[in-house]
Amino acid sequence: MDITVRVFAAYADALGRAEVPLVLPDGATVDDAVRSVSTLPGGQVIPRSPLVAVNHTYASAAVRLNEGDEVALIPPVSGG
Amino acid sequence: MDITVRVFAAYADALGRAEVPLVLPDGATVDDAVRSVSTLPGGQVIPRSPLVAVNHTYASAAVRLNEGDEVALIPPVSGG
Amino acid sequence: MRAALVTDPLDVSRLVREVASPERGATACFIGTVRETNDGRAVTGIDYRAYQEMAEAELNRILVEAVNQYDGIDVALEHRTGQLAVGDASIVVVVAHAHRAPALDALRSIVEQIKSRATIWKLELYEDGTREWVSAGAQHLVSSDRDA
Amino acid sequence: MRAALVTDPLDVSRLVREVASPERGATACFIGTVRETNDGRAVTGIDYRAYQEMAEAELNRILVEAVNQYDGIDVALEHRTGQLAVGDASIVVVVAHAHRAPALDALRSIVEQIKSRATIWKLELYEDGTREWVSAGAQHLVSSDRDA
Repeated sequence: MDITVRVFAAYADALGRAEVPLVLPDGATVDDAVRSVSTLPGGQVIPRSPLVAVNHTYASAAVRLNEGDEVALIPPVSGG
Repeated sequence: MDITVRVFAAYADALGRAEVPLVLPDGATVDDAVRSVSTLPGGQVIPRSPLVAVNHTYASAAVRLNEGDEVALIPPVSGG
Repeated sequence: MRAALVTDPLDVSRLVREVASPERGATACFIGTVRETNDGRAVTGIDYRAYQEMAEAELNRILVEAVNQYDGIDVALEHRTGQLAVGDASIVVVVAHAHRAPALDALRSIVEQIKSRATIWKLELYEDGTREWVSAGAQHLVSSDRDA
Repeated sequence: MRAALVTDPLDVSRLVREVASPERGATACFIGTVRETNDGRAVTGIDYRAYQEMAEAELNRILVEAVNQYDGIDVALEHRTGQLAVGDASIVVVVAHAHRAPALDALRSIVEQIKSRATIWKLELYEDGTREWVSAGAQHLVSSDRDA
Protein backbone atom coordinates (compact mmCIF):
# COMPACT_ATOMS: atom_id res chain seq x y z
CA MET A 1 0.00 0.00 0.00
CA ASP A 2 1.03 3.60 -0.58
CA ILE A 3 1.37 5.99 2.31
CA THR A 4 2.88 9.44 2.65
CA VAL A 5 5.18 10.37 5.49
CA ARG A 6 5.50 14.07 6.27
CA VAL A 7 8.41 15.35 8.30
CA PHE A 8 8.87 18.72 9.97
CA ALA A 9 11.34 21.17 11.45
CA ALA A 10 14.64 19.49 12.44
CA TYR A 11 13.55 16.18 10.90
CA ALA A 12 12.81 17.80 7.55
CA ASP A 13 16.13 19.64 7.62
CA ALA A 14 18.05 16.45 8.38
CA LEU A 15 16.29 14.46 5.66
CA GLY A 16 16.46 17.37 3.20
CA ARG A 17 12.80 16.94 2.34
CA ALA A 18 9.33 17.50 3.76
CA GLU A 19 7.63 14.41 2.41
CA VAL A 20 8.58 10.77 1.88
CA PRO A 21 6.31 8.47 -0.18
CA LEU A 22 6.49 4.87 1.08
CA VAL A 23 5.23 1.57 -0.23
CA LEU A 24 4.59 -0.78 2.70
CA PRO A 25 3.13 -4.28 2.92
CA ASP A 26 -0.50 -4.60 3.98
CA GLY A 27 -0.73 -4.73 7.76
CA ALA A 28 2.22 -2.40 8.23
CA THR A 29 2.19 -0.23 11.35
CA VAL A 30 3.25 3.27 12.28
CA ASP A 31 6.44 1.74 13.64
CA ASP A 32 7.21 0.16 10.26
CA ALA A 33 6.87 3.57 8.60
CA VAL A 34 9.14 5.17 11.20
CA ARG A 35 11.81 2.49 10.68
CA SER A 36 11.68 2.96 6.92
CA VAL A 37 12.21 6.69 7.14
CA SER A 38 14.95 6.27 9.76
CA THR A 39 17.05 4.30 7.25
CA LEU A 40 17.11 7.20 4.76
CA PRO A 41 20.15 9.53 4.64
CA GLY A 42 19.75 11.92 7.59
CA GLY A 43 17.17 9.60 9.16
CA GLN A 44 19.36 9.00 12.21
CA VAL A 45 18.00 12.31 13.60
CA ILE A 46 14.68 10.56 14.18
CA PRO A 47 14.46 8.97 17.64
CA ARG A 48 13.45 5.34 18.08
CA SER A 49 9.94 6.34 19.17
CA PRO A 50 9.14 9.78 17.81
CA LEU A 51 5.81 11.51 18.23
CA VAL A 52 3.68 10.40 15.29
CA ALA A 53 0.34 11.41 13.85
CA VAL A 54 -1.84 9.54 11.36
CA ASN A 55 -4.24 11.67 9.35
CA HIS A 56 -3.74 14.68 11.67
CA THR A 57 -4.27 12.81 14.94
CA TYR A 58 -1.57 11.64 17.34
CA ALA A 59 -1.14 7.86 17.07
CA SER A 60 0.89 5.15 18.79
CA ALA A 61 3.58 3.04 17.14
CA ALA A 62 1.36 -0.07 16.99
CA VAL A 63 -1.42 1.51 14.92
CA ARG A 64 -1.97 -0.28 11.61
CA LEU A 65 -1.84 1.85 8.51
CA ASN A 66 -4.22 1.95 5.58
CA GLU A 67 -3.79 2.80 1.92
CA GLY A 68 -3.43 6.56 1.47
CA ASP A 69 -2.73 7.36 5.12
CA GLU A 70 -0.75 10.49 5.91
CA VAL A 71 1.80 9.71 8.60
CA ALA A 72 3.63 12.63 10.24
CA LEU A 73 6.86 12.45 12.25
CA ILE A 74 6.65 15.22 14.79
CA PRO A 75 9.72 16.72 16.49
CA PRO A 76 9.19 18.20 19.97
CA VAL A 77 6.72 21.02 19.41
CA SER A 78 7.43 24.60 20.51
CA GLY A 79 4.39 26.66 19.57
CA GLY A 80 2.79 29.34 21.67
CA MET B 1 -9.07 65.61 69.60
CA ASP B 2 -10.94 66.01 66.31
CA ILE B 3 -11.19 63.12 63.91
CA THR B 4 -13.32 62.53 60.84
CA VAL B 5 -15.16 59.27 60.24
CA ARG B 6 -16.09 58.47 56.66
CA VAL B 7 -18.75 55.89 55.90
CA PHE B 8 -19.57 54.21 52.61
CA ALA B 9 -22.15 52.26 50.65
CA ALA B 10 -24.77 50.59 52.90
CA TYR B 11 -23.31 52.29 56.00
CA ALA B 12 -23.62 55.73 54.42
CA ASP B 13 -27.18 55.00 53.31
CA ALA B 14 -28.18 53.85 56.78
CA LEU B 15 -26.62 56.85 58.52
CA GLY B 16 -27.90 59.22 55.85
CA ARG B 17 -24.49 60.84 55.55
CA ALA B 18 -20.99 60.16 54.22
CA GLU B 19 -18.95 61.80 56.95
CA VAL B 20 -19.21 62.11 60.74
CA PRO B 21 -16.97 64.57 62.63
CA LEU B 22 -16.12 63.29 66.11
CA VAL B 23 -14.46 64.81 69.16
CA LEU B 24 -12.76 62.04 71.15
CA PRO B 25 -10.58 62.11 74.28
CA ASP B 26 -6.82 61.82 73.81
CA GLY B 27 -5.83 58.16 73.67
CA ALA B 28 -9.06 57.10 71.97
CA THR B 29 -8.87 54.07 69.69
CA VAL B 30 -10.44 52.97 66.43
CA ASP B 31 -12.90 50.97 68.51
CA ASP B 32 -13.98 54.11 70.38
CA ALA B 33 -14.70 55.83 67.08
CA VAL B 34 -16.70 52.83 65.84
CA ARG B 35 -18.80 52.78 69.05
CA SER B 36 -19.51 56.49 68.75
CA VAL B 37 -20.77 56.18 65.20
CA SER B 38 -22.78 53.07 66.05
CA THR B 39 -24.87 55.05 68.53
CA LEU B 40 -26.04 57.50 65.85
CA PRO B 41 -29.46 57.02 64.18
CA GLY B 42 -29.02 54.21 61.62
CA GLY B 43 -25.74 53.20 63.27
CA GLN B 44 -27.10 49.76 64.16
CA VAL B 45 -26.22 48.70 60.57
CA ILE B 46 -22.55 48.80 61.56
CA PRO B 47 -21.32 45.46 62.90
CA ARG B 48 -19.49 45.20 66.23
CA SER B 49 -16.12 44.87 64.45
CA PRO B 50 -16.37 46.39 61.01
CA LEU B 51 -13.48 46.69 58.62
CA VAL B 52 -11.78 49.98 59.43
CA ALA B 53 -9.08 52.10 57.84
CA VAL B 54 -7.10 54.94 59.34
CA ASN B 55 -5.67 57.43 56.87
CA HIS B 56 -6.31 55.09 53.89
CA THR B 57 -4.77 51.97 55.45
CA TYR B 58 -6.63 49.06 57.03
CA ALA B 59 -6.27 49.22 60.82
CA SER B 60 -7.30 47.09 63.78
CA ALA B 61 -9.75 48.13 66.51
CA ALA B 62 -7.00 48.70 69.08
CA VAL B 63 -5.08 51.31 67.07
CA ARG B 64 -4.82 54.66 68.86
CA LEU B 65 -6.03 57.69 66.97
CA ASN B 66 -4.34 61.06 66.57
CA GLU B 67 -5.66 64.54 65.99
CA GLY B 68 -6.90 64.95 62.41
CA ASP B 69 -7.01 61.23 61.57
CA GLU B 70 -9.42 60.08 58.89
CA VAL B 71 -11.17 56.90 60.04
CA ALA B 72 -13.20 54.96 57.50
CA LEU B 73 -15.87 52.33 58.22
CA ILE B 74 -15.75 49.90 55.34
CA PRO B 75 -18.67 47.63 54.41
CA PRO B 76 -17.80 44.34 52.66
CA VAL B 77 -16.13 45.42 49.42
CA SER B 78 -17.34 44.22 46.02
CA GLY B 79 -15.04 45.78 43.44
CA GLY B 80 -13.66 44.10 40.38
CA MET C 1 3.55 49.43 37.37
CA ARG C 2 0.41 51.51 37.57
CA ALA C 3 -3.02 51.31 39.17
CA ALA C 4 -5.77 53.86 38.73
CA LEU C 5 -9.46 54.48 39.19
CA VAL C 6 -10.90 55.98 36.03
CA THR C 7 -14.29 57.07 34.76
CA ASP C 8 -13.70 56.66 31.01
CA PRO C 9 -14.24 53.34 29.20
CA LEU C 10 -11.41 50.83 29.63
CA ASP C 11 -9.18 49.72 26.77
CA VAL C 12 -7.33 46.43 27.19
CA SER C 13 -5.06 47.05 24.19
CA ARG C 14 -3.76 50.25 25.69
CA LEU C 15 -2.86 48.52 28.97
CA VAL C 16 -1.24 45.64 27.07
CA ARG C 17 0.96 48.13 25.22
CA GLU C 18 1.79 49.82 28.51
CA VAL C 19 3.44 46.71 29.99
CA ALA C 20 4.87 45.36 26.73
CA SER C 21 8.64 45.03 26.55
CA PRO C 22 11.11 43.03 24.44
CA GLU C 23 12.12 41.15 27.62
CA ARG C 24 8.60 40.01 28.43
CA GLY C 25 7.21 37.19 26.30
CA ALA C 26 4.01 36.48 28.23
CA THR C 27 1.14 38.85 28.93
CA ALA C 28 -1.90 37.77 30.92
CA CYS C 29 -5.04 39.90 31.21
CA PHE C 30 -8.25 39.90 33.14
CA ILE C 31 -11.30 41.90 32.13
CA GLY C 32 -14.37 42.10 34.35
CA THR C 33 -17.63 43.15 32.74
CA VAL C 34 -21.15 43.85 33.99
CA ARG C 35 -23.38 40.78 33.64
CA GLU C 36 -27.05 40.90 32.70
CA THR C 37 -28.05 38.64 35.58
CA ASN C 38 -26.81 38.15 39.14
CA ASP C 39 -28.31 35.65 41.58
CA GLY C 40 -31.12 35.14 39.08
CA ARG C 41 -32.10 38.81 38.95
CA ALA C 42 -32.14 40.87 35.74
CA VAL C 43 -29.49 43.56 36.00
CA THR C 44 -29.58 46.77 33.96
CA GLY C 45 -26.30 48.20 35.20
CA ILE C 46 -23.95 48.68 38.12
CA ASP C 47 -23.01 51.92 39.80
CA TYR C 48 -19.44 51.45 41.06
CA ARG C 49 -18.64 53.64 44.05
CA ALA C 50 -15.22 53.93 45.61
CA TYR C 51 -13.48 55.34 48.64
CA GLN C 52 -11.28 56.90 45.99
CA GLU C 53 -8.10 57.89 47.84
CA MET C 54 -7.89 54.62 49.75
CA ALA C 55 -8.84 52.47 46.75
CA GLU C 56 -5.96 53.89 44.72
CA ALA C 57 -3.59 53.49 47.66
CA GLU C 58 -4.72 49.91 48.26
CA LEU C 59 -4.51 48.99 44.56
CA ASN C 60 -0.96 50.28 44.53
CA ARG C 61 -0.12 48.30 47.67
CA ILE C 62 -1.50 45.18 45.98
CA LEU C 63 0.73 45.80 42.96
CA VAL C 64 3.81 46.41 45.11
CA GLU C 65 3.17 43.13 46.94
CA ALA C 66 2.74 41.30 43.63
CA VAL C 67 5.93 42.75 42.17
CA ASN C 68 7.78 41.63 45.29
CA GLN C 69 6.28 38.15 45.15
CA TYR C 70 6.58 37.63 41.37
CA ASP C 71 9.98 38.97 40.45
CA GLY C 72 10.16 40.56 37.02
CA ILE C 73 6.48 41.27 36.38
CA ASP C 74 5.10 44.55 35.21
CA VAL C 75 1.43 45.35 35.85
CA ALA C 76 -1.10 47.90 34.71
CA LEU C 77 -4.60 48.00 36.12
CA GLU C 78 -7.55 50.29 35.81
CA HIS C 79 -10.82 50.07 37.68
CA ARG C 80 -13.70 52.09 36.35
CA THR C 81 -16.19 53.84 38.64
CA GLY C 82 -19.57 55.41 38.03
CA GLN C 83 -22.60 53.96 36.32
CA LEU C 84 -21.83 51.13 33.91
CA ALA C 85 -24.19 49.30 31.55
CA VAL C 86 -24.37 45.55 30.93
CA GLY C 87 -21.28 44.49 28.96
CA ASP C 88 -19.17 47.46 30.06
CA ALA C 89 -15.76 46.59 31.48
CA SER C 90 -15.35 47.55 35.14
CA ILE C 91 -11.77 46.37 35.55
CA VAL C 92 -8.78 45.47 33.40
CA VAL C 93 -5.63 43.96 34.89
CA VAL C 94 -2.65 43.21 32.65
CA VAL C 95 0.49 41.42 33.84
CA ALA C 96 3.59 40.86 31.72
CA HIS C 97 6.61 38.67 32.49
CA ALA C 98 9.35 36.91 30.56
CA HIS C 99 7.48 33.63 31.08
CA ARG C 100 3.87 32.58 31.27
CA ALA C 101 3.67 30.89 34.67
CA PRO C 102 4.53 33.96 36.78
CA ALA C 103 2.34 36.15 34.57
CA LEU C 104 -0.69 33.88 35.05
CA ASP C 105 -0.01 33.32 38.77
CA ALA C 106 0.42 37.03 39.45
CA LEU C 107 -2.71 37.91 37.46
CA ARG C 108 -4.88 35.58 39.52
CA SER C 109 -3.36 36.74 42.77
CA ILE C 110 -3.84 40.42 41.94
CA VAL C 111 -7.46 39.93 40.87
CA GLU C 112 -8.25 38.03 44.10
CA GLN C 113 -6.59 40.71 46.21
CA ILE C 114 -8.50 43.48 44.46
CA LYS C 115 -11.80 41.68 45.03
CA SER C 116 -11.10 41.31 48.74
CA ARG C 117 -9.31 44.57 49.56
CA ALA C 118 -10.07 47.43 47.16
CA THR C 119 -12.52 49.87 48.75
CA ILE C 120 -15.00 49.74 45.90
CA TRP C 121 -18.68 48.84 46.09
CA LYS C 122 -21.20 47.73 43.52
CA LEU C 123 -24.67 49.22 43.63
CA GLU C 124 -26.51 46.84 41.36
CA LEU C 125 -29.47 48.25 39.41
CA TYR C 126 -32.26 45.83 38.55
CA GLU C 127 -34.85 45.74 35.81
CA ASP C 128 -37.64 46.07 38.39
CA GLY C 129 -36.28 49.48 39.42
CA THR C 130 -34.75 48.38 42.72
CA ARG C 131 -31.07 48.49 43.56
CA GLU C 132 -28.84 46.76 46.08
CA TRP C 133 -25.34 47.00 47.42
CA VAL C 134 -23.56 43.81 46.41
CA SER C 135 -21.21 42.16 48.85
CA ALA C 136 -19.30 38.94 48.53
CA GLY C 137 -21.48 36.98 50.92
CA ALA C 138 -24.58 39.05 51.47
CA GLN C 139 -26.54 41.87 49.93
CA HIS C 140 -27.76 44.96 51.76
CA LEU C 141 -30.87 46.83 50.74
CA VAL C 142 -30.16 50.49 50.21
CA SER C 143 -32.12 52.81 52.46
CA SER C 144 -34.15 54.31 49.66
CA ASP C 145 -35.49 50.86 48.80
CA ARG C 146 -36.11 49.96 52.41
CA ASP C 147 -37.93 53.18 53.05
CA ALA C 148 -39.94 53.02 49.82
CA MET D 1 -15.38 28.75 20.06
CA ARG D 2 -12.78 29.24 17.37
CA ALA D 3 -9.12 28.37 16.80
CA ALA D 4 -7.12 29.40 13.77
CA LEU D 5 -3.62 29.74 12.41
CA VAL D 6 -3.18 33.13 10.83
CA THR D 7 -0.42 35.10 9.15
CA ASP D 8 -1.67 38.62 9.86
CA PRO D 9 -0.83 40.48 13.09
CA LEU D 10 -2.93 39.45 16.08
CA ASP D 11 -5.41 41.77 17.78
CA VAL D 12 -6.42 40.95 21.34
CA SER D 13 -9.33 43.42 21.34
CA ARG D 14 -10.93 41.70 18.38
CA LEU D 15 -10.79 38.30 20.10
CA VAL D 16 -12.11 39.80 23.34
CA ARG D 17 -15.11 41.16 21.43
CA GLU D 18 -15.59 37.79 19.78
CA VAL D 19 -16.22 35.99 23.09
CA ALA D 20 -17.97 38.86 24.86
CA SER D 21 -21.55 38.25 25.93
CA PRO D 22 -23.92 39.79 28.51
CA GLU D 23 -23.87 36.46 30.39
CA ARG D 24 -20.10 36.38 30.77
CA GLY D 25 -18.61 38.72 33.34
CA ALA D 26 -15.02 37.50 33.29
CA THR D 27 -12.62 37.43 30.36
CA ALA D 28 -9.07 36.09 30.71
CA CYS D 29 -6.47 36.49 27.98
CA PHE D 30 -2.99 35.25 27.24
CA ILE D 31 -0.68 36.90 24.73
CA GLY D 32 2.65 35.36 23.79
CA THR D 33 5.24 37.63 22.20
CA VAL D 34 8.72 37.14 20.75
CA ARG D 35 11.40 37.92 23.33
CA GLU D 36 14.71 39.61 22.52
CA THR D 37 16.73 36.97 24.38
CA ASN D 38 16.36 33.25 24.93
CA ASP D 39 18.79 31.15 26.95
CA GLY D 40 21.09 34.18 27.01
CA ARG D 41 21.25 34.53 23.23
CA ALA D 42 20.22 37.70 21.38
CA VAL D 43 17.18 36.90 19.25
CA THR D 44 16.19 38.96 16.21
CA GLY D 45 13.00 37.06 15.39
CA ILE D 46 11.25 33.73 15.25
CA ASP D 47 10.02 31.92 12.17
CA TYR D 48 6.95 29.96 13.28
CA ARG D 49 6.34 26.88 11.14
CA ALA D 50 3.31 24.65 11.46
CA TYR D 51 1.97 21.35 10.27
CA GLN D 52 -0.97 23.46 9.32
CA GLU D 53 -3.85 21.00 8.88
CA MET D 54 -3.01 19.07 12.02
CA ALA D 55 -2.27 22.17 14.10
CA GLU D 56 -5.71 23.59 13.40
CA ALA D 57 -7.32 20.21 14.11
CA GLU D 58 -5.38 19.83 17.35
CA LEU D 59 -6.14 23.39 18.49
CA ASN D 60 -9.82 22.69 17.94
CA ARG D 61 -9.58 19.42 19.88
CA ILE D 62 -7.95 21.34 22.75
CA LEU D 63 -10.83 23.83 22.75
CA VAL D 64 -13.47 21.10 22.65
CA GLU D 65 -11.82 19.42 25.64
CA ALA D 66 -11.69 22.73 27.52
CA VAL D 67 -15.34 23.50 26.81
CA ASN D 68 -16.26 20.05 28.11
CA GLN D 69 -14.12 20.48 31.22
CA TYR D 70 -15.07 24.09 31.98
CA ASP D 71 -18.79 24.29 31.41
CA GLY D 72 -19.99 27.63 30.07
CA ILE D 73 -16.75 29.03 28.68
CA ASP D 74 -16.33 30.50 25.24
CA VAL D 75 -12.85 30.65 23.69
CA ALA D 76 -11.18 32.32 20.75
CA LEU D 77 -7.56 31.65 19.89
CA GLU D 78 -5.26 32.60 17.08
CA HIS D 79 -1.70 31.44 16.55
CA ARG D 80 0.37 33.38 14.06
CA THR D 81 2.85 31.67 11.74
CA GLY D 82 5.65 32.98 9.55
CA GLN D 83 8.50 35.27 10.45
CA LEU D 84 7.86 37.42 13.51
CA ALA D 85 10.00 40.21 14.94
CA VAL D 86 10.84 40.81 18.59
CA GLY D 87 7.71 42.09 20.35
CA ASP D 88 5.29 40.61 17.81
CA ALA D 89 2.48 38.51 19.28
CA SER D 90 2.62 34.85 18.23
CA ILE D 91 -0.48 33.70 20.08
CA VAL D 92 -3.58 35.16 21.67
CA VAL D 93 -5.98 33.04 23.71
CA VAL D 94 -9.13 34.61 25.15
CA VAL D 95 -11.53 32.77 27.47
CA ALA D 96 -14.81 34.20 28.75
CA HIS D 97 -17.10 32.81 31.44
CA ALA D 98 -19.75 34.09 33.81
CA HIS D 99 -17.18 33.93 36.63
CA ARG D 100 -13.46 34.51 36.92
CA ALA D 101 -12.24 31.20 38.36
CA PRO D 102 -13.28 28.99 35.41
CA ALA D 103 -12.07 31.63 32.94
CA LEU D 104 -8.60 31.76 34.54
CA ASP D 105 -8.40 27.98 35.02
CA ALA D 106 -9.43 27.27 31.45
CA LEU D 107 -7.01 29.86 30.07
CA ARG D 108 -4.05 28.28 31.81
CA SER D 109 -5.08 24.78 30.81
CA ILE D 110 -5.56 25.74 27.15
CA VAL D 111 -2.19 27.53 26.96
CA GLU D 112 -0.40 24.52 28.49
CA GLN D 113 -2.12 22.12 26.09
CA ILE D 114 -1.20 24.26 23.09
CA LYS D 115 2.44 24.37 24.18
CA SER D 116 2.61 20.61 24.47
CA ARG D 117 0.39 19.46 21.60
CA ALA D 118 0.05 21.99 18.77
CA THR D 119 2.22 20.97 15.80
CA ILE D 120 4.03 24.28 15.59
CA TRP D 121 7.78 24.85 15.73
CA LYS D 122 9.91 27.89 16.45
CA LEU D 123 12.93 28.51 14.28
CA GLU D 124 14.74 31.09 16.37
CA LEU D 125 16.86 33.64 14.51
CA TYR D 126 19.89 35.02 16.33
CA GLU D 127 21.81 38.25 16.06
CA ASP D 128 24.94 36.30 15.06
CA GLY D 129 23.14 35.05 11.94
CA THR D 130 22.57 31.49 13.14
CA ARG D 131 19.18 29.90 13.72
CA GLU D 132 17.92 26.97 15.73
CA TRP D 133 14.79 24.94 16.13
CA VAL D 134 13.55 25.51 19.64
CA SER D 135 12.16 22.62 21.61
CA ALA D 136 10.95 22.52 25.17
CA GLY D 137 13.94 20.64 26.53
CA ALA D 138 16.58 20.75 23.82
CA GLN D 139 17.55 22.69 20.75
CA HIS D 140 18.48 21.19 17.38
CA LEU D 141 20.83 22.87 14.97
CA VAL D 142 19.27 23.26 11.55
CA SER D 143 21.11 21.44 8.78
CA SER D 144 22.13 24.61 6.99
CA ASP D 145 23.99 25.73 10.11
CA ARG D 146 25.51 22.33 10.69
CA ASP D 147 26.70 22.11 7.10
CA ALA D 148 27.93 25.69 7.01
